[in-house]
Amino acid sequence: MSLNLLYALAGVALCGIGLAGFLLLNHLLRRLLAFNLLGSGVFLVLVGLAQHGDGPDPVPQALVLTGIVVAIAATALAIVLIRRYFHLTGRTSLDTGNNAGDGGGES
Amino acid sequence: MSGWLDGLLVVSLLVTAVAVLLSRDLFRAVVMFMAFGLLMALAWVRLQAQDIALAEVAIGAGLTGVLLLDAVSHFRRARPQHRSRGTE
Amino acid sequence: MGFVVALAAAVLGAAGAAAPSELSDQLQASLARSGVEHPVTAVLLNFRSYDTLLEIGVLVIAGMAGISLASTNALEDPALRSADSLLYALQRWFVPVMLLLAAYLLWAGADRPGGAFQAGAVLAATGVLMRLGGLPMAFIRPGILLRLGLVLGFAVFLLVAVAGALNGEAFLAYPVTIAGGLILIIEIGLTFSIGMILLALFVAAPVTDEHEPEEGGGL
Amino acid sequence: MSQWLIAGLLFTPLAWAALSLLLGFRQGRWLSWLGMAIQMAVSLALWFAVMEGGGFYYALGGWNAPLGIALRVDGLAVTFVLLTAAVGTACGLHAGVYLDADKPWQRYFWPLFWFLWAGLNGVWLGADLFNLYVSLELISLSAVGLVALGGEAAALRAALRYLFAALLGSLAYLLGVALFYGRFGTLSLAVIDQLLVGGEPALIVALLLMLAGLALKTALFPLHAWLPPAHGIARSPVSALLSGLVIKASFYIAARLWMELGDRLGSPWLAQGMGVLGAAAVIWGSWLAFCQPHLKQVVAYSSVAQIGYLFLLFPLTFAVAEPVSLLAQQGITLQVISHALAKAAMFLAAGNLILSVRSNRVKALAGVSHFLPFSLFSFGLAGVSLMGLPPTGGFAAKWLLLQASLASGQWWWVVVLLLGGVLAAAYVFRIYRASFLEVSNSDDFYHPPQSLEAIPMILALLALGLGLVAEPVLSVLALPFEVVAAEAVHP
Repeated sequence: MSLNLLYALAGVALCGIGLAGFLLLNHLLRRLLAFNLLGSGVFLVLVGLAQHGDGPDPVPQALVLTGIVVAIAATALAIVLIRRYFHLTGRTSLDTGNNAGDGGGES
Repeated sequence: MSGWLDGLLVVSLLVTAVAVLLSRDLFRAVVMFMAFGLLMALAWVRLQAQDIALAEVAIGAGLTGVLLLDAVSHFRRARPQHRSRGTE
Repeated sequence: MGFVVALAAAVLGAAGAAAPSELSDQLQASLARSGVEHPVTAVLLNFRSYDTLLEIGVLVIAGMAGISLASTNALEDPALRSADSLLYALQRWFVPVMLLLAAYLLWAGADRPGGAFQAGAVLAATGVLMRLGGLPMAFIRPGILLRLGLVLGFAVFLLVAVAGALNGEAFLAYPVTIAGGLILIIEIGLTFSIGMILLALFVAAPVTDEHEPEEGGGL
Repeated sequence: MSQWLIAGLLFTPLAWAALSLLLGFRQGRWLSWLGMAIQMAVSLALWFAVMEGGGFYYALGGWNAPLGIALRVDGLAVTFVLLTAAVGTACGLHAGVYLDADKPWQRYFWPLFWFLWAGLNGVWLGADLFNLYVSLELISLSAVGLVALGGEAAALRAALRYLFAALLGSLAYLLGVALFYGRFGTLSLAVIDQLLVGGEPALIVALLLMLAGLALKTALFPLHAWLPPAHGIARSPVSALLSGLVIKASFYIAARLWMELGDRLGSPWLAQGMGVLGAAAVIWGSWLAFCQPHLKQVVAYSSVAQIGYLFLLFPLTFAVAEPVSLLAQQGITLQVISHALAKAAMFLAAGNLILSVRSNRVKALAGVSHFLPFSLFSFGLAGVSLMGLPPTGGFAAKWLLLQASLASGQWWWVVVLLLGGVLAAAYVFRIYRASFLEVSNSDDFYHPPQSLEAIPMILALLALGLGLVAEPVLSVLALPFEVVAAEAVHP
């Protein structure tokens, strides 16, 4: 098994760990952590799988750089929303049963 | 090549990842996540992706970690206050 | 877990069947005309620059969300004002070093690993350090200047992109002779804005518990 | 000429996003009206250009497909660009009047609006798997920002749910992209189409991942739970954008993948399975729409139902004769267009009604028929299109799908089409009945400005008229497709 493939498979395992965490955890920050793990797994697969042949392939590396920036943008947006949500409700998870909040509309 | 070193790195990556999700303490989870970011950077170096390694250290482990730590400490500071309010 | 097994099988299958693509040959052939020597930078800022342009847009959205939901007063957190003398001494040394590092990374991007993103992140980290040390950071107030800083890099990138189109070429096309210079200009703008956005997210995010923020009350 | 148009199309939304960030809401409104006029003109001109000259690839930065990013400018893409211009302009005009300009956070509405528009155009024209991912993220993050705007707890909750669903969907899609890149070493959909020979298991997994992620982002049953809160809680012009356009973007990518690669990577099980989920969405979504106590939730669940029809594309184009497949594609295209127009009209009209009675509850609508007959009429007109009664666009779409179902021997979808129409009628009439209830002396209604009432009416009339011009619209769709298909992918 080549070096790259080893890391690609590690990426697969990370995807599994991240996905499990994403689906099973309720705490919003923990979910965010799981999302980041899942993202890292995907990036590892992307680079590890692509680098067959001779030498590193710059294209997936550039894609992953883009992906990392998108991921931190999403993470930062989520943190802002989570903090604000916590500030207003004191809650750190979304599952609070069907409270009236769902239907409250405008004005 | 030192194949066992890569094996060790992969194993510690996975163990850290699991530890991030299983840590009972949120603060610890974030610290583990930053450690995970550093290990990821090592993995990128092994994959001859120095650019990503740099970005991972700076953005993945560094800034994401700082943002998360900041949020966690915010939660901690505010918790007692909200608990009393949460009884309504 | 079935998901992991299926995915691992897919990865192995794809790796086993992987066909050598002509992409890397094309990349090597075109590298000389991209204006930079480092292939990753060439892909990011020339060959696939549209991705990068949109990605900066995503980052601007996050920065915007940060400053829109933050309350102004949180920027004047007195707890962070009381300067720790050790931290203060540290940052007197660290800040210039980190600024230098950012400049180096920016400049290095042309022919070796480094570039706007890493440099911007280091810039932001410097800002975080300054804030922890209690330096006044009036420029990060959610005013017009902050918003200008947020979009500056994006705007520079966009202007270069449309200049190509006005020149009669494709959107985002750079003339070969000045491609290197244009990429450097874009990178400088991006470094500044990326640093600014990331810093704004860190500094502007806190919402203190003491007061009701002025935004998002009733409705 | 087309070169300039494309540059204008890509440049304007991004530039307007940057400029409007520097301005307040009111100044941004003036600026945005100008931008919408430009976008509308450019989109129309591009549409006519493609109609005459056929489709083409546009190499961004002058770098051709595998190395650079090429945009695929064909009949379908420019039709959706035009649709986006129409619905976007309507929502933008409505928002300019509807939103409370005095709230400080509204200044962020315009930048988010324009980023959303840029992302949508990126998706319609995209032919590069990774660029589609970035465009999708641009759309998701700006849409989440728009939902969260204002920052009240319920909106934040909905926005967070939406954000997490969207992020998971994007990563699943990206994982599929990684597998495709690992196998073929390219991101260009056209090149992959050329290289792909048969159904390798690895690639089937990749396609499944991508379709699953996109289905989550499109809110296909049973992955729809995030949609009603987000679309219900957002301000009405935002809801109209989200329901009319945003969810179509991820479906569009799924459909493009299926049409290009589905014949080799798909299977009857997958095709029928997607169809069954779509059918379940139609029935279940309509039923829930009927049960909702809040007006905008009714409209939001109606979106869940209407999305269901779109997924009939999968069974109706898999392993069927070419003319039948074409019929189904045309039907789905019409359904996307007519739903975008009708649902935007419905949300905008619902916004007017809510503004008038100052409540989101269906029961509160009693007596509103006297005061806002115009908005109520727009609501009903859009409803007629959702029901699929002639001569609306919804009818034309369903008629085509009906024919495709019968011609391919899949009669069971006919049942879904008919039942869905009846259920749609039920929830639309429920709103009507509530509005025509006579209540004693309640003249405490606010009357929104005329312009707010006119915009949903225009959209509803467009949805209605679509049925009458379906033939020419579809011929334009089909013609450039041939041109593009005949054109070889450049090396």
